[in-house]
Amino acid sequence: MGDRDQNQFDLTRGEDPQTVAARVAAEALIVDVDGFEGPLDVLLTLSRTQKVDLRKISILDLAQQYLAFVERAKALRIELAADYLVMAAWLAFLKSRLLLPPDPLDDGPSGEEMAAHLAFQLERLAAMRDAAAQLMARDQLGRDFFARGMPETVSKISIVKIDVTVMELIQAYARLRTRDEFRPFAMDRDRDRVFTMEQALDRMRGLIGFSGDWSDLSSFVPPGWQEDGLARRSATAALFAAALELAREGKIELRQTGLFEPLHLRQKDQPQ
Amino acid sequence: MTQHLDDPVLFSAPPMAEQERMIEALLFATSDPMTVKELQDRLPHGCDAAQALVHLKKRCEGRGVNLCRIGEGWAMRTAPDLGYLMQIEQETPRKLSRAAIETLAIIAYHHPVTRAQIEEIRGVSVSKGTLDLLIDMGWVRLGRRKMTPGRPVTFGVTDEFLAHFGLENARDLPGIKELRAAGLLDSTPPSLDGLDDPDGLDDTQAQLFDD
Amino acid sequence: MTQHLDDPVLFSAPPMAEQERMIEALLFATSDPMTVKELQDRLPHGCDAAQALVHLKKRCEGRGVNLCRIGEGWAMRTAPDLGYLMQIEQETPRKLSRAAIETLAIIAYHHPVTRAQIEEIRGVSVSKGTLDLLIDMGWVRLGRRKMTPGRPVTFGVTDEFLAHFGLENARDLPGIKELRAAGLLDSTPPSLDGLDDPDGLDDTQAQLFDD
Repeated sequence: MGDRDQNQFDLTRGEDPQTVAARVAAEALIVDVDGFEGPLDVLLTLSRTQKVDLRKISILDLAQQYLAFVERAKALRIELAADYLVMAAWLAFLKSRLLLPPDPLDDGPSGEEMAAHLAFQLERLAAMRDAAAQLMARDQLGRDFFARGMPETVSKISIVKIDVTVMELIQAYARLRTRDEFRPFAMDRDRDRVFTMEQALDRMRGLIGFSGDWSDLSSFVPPGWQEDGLARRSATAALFAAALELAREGKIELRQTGLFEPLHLRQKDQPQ
Repeated sequence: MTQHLDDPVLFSAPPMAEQERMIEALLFATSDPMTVKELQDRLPHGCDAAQALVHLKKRCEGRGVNLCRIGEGWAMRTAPDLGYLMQIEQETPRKLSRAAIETLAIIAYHHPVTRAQIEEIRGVSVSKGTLDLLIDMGWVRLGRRKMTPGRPVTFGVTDEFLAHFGLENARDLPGIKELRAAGLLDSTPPSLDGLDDPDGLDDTQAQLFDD
Repeated sequence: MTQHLDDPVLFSAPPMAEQERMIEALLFATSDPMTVKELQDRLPHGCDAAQALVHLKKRCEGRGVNLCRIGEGWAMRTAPDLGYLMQIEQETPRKLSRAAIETLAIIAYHHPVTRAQIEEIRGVSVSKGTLDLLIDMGWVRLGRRKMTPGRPVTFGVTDEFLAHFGLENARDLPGIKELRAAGLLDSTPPSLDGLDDPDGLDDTQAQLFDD
């Protein structure tokens, strides 16, 4: 902050930029202008040279200093950001407001009000800077005071309470057994000749990716199930059911050219 | 330790109460137990860490936090009798899937039963996850391998399962006939001769549970 | 919860000294602050966590480890005057830019504040990285949207921020009373009240801090 104030002084006092010392100062200024946090920051820095209470600061003087700063910066061919120039224009306007008698037809804020607001903004910014410094100077966790170095785990024991009653268990079993009772007698006896839908689904899912084009449903009947009539029928029925299931899931397309014609299926195009 | 006291010290050591306070803060903030030497090195010149530890230990007696010796070091630890406060028991009710209930029911009624038998009864394959879940819950356990080709493992229910359902014995589970008699089976199956044979099941149960 | 029913003392709470001991153990075990409610939930039935905290706070006074209020919670922290002993535990502080520190202070003192308000106070635009960083550090959080045109989001400080700077709450920020008295936490100078909309920050502040 001190260095910058110094450079600021050099600039606003208007020393000859042609001297070697001024050139060095100008070089430093280029860096320092980058270091400013916008036009309000420059104004705050400038206002410090007045060494008065920010509330009693002369905005007129400040405006003049700022305009001089912008002029000098331009003379030194320092690229100034647009907001610095906007501030310069606004301050020039404020200056004219403060110098000229108030226009009775203008119902906007008076020059004094605008000046008071600017002074307030500067004071507030300065106050926030002080507050920030005070905040950072406080005792800080991990620097001045410390939390427990080896926290013990306060564990949450999750007890999963399974919500099943003995009735549900019994009913589930009963459901299974009564389903058994409805099962056709023949199938119970010929279980090894029954191709289940699960088996059919497995087989179809495995094969469908490889047969690129339409293929006959009957071509999916596994080897060993074609000779025996009962087995073939069981496999065909299961595959048919599986085909319907896969079509429902949107995995395959089905096609049949006419009544009792062979049923063809193919993998559905993957969405792009 | 006493040599420090004999040292011609430029700055006199802090009073013992202050040293105790320092030890307390150090042991609180450190992430590992600290030895007397480590404590001594951290304290200002002329302090007596060992003595301060004695004082601190005494002060902590009967408190919620005690000074404990851990190996070569010292650490602050919550009093062991309050350990239960560090645990919160949360009950999360969980519904079992239909597959899990059915599998569990089959195991309960047919105990011990192989996976193939469970699949036979359910008519669909049993995922390993379902069995794992039931075993994890402590309701199903692995039983002896069956003396049939392949020597498949069998599954049975645990005492925990019985306790949960308030059963003395898996045989206490009602059979199909009783269920129907009690009106617990709403569907009346067509009476197919030879099928309506609840004895088969009961026999198996009788045999299998008397081990 | 069921453990309470098993307690031999069915409905009588443990003596206050015991409650204090429990609170001490709980707060010692964790490094994060716990609210009175969280403590209460951990204690056996009939305990008075708030009362026990008062006792514990008193007992810790002048000790190496103190009981501190942090936002809504309570935590044990080493006494700040002993920080110098803990060089080994000290974390290398994150170097914050001037812009970040100022932005943080503005958010803390003007909480909740919109980005436009921060920019108005600093006179420069707030780079997105600054707020991201502060949020990332866990010191700044998004607040409720403001009920003004565009419904801008607001920023506020977190309990973690309070914990880091050892503040009980945002009212304890250094110099905040003086700043408010001087009208420096308002959006307009005191003399210009009525010219601009005096509601904005002022009212919100009053509401937030006077609870």
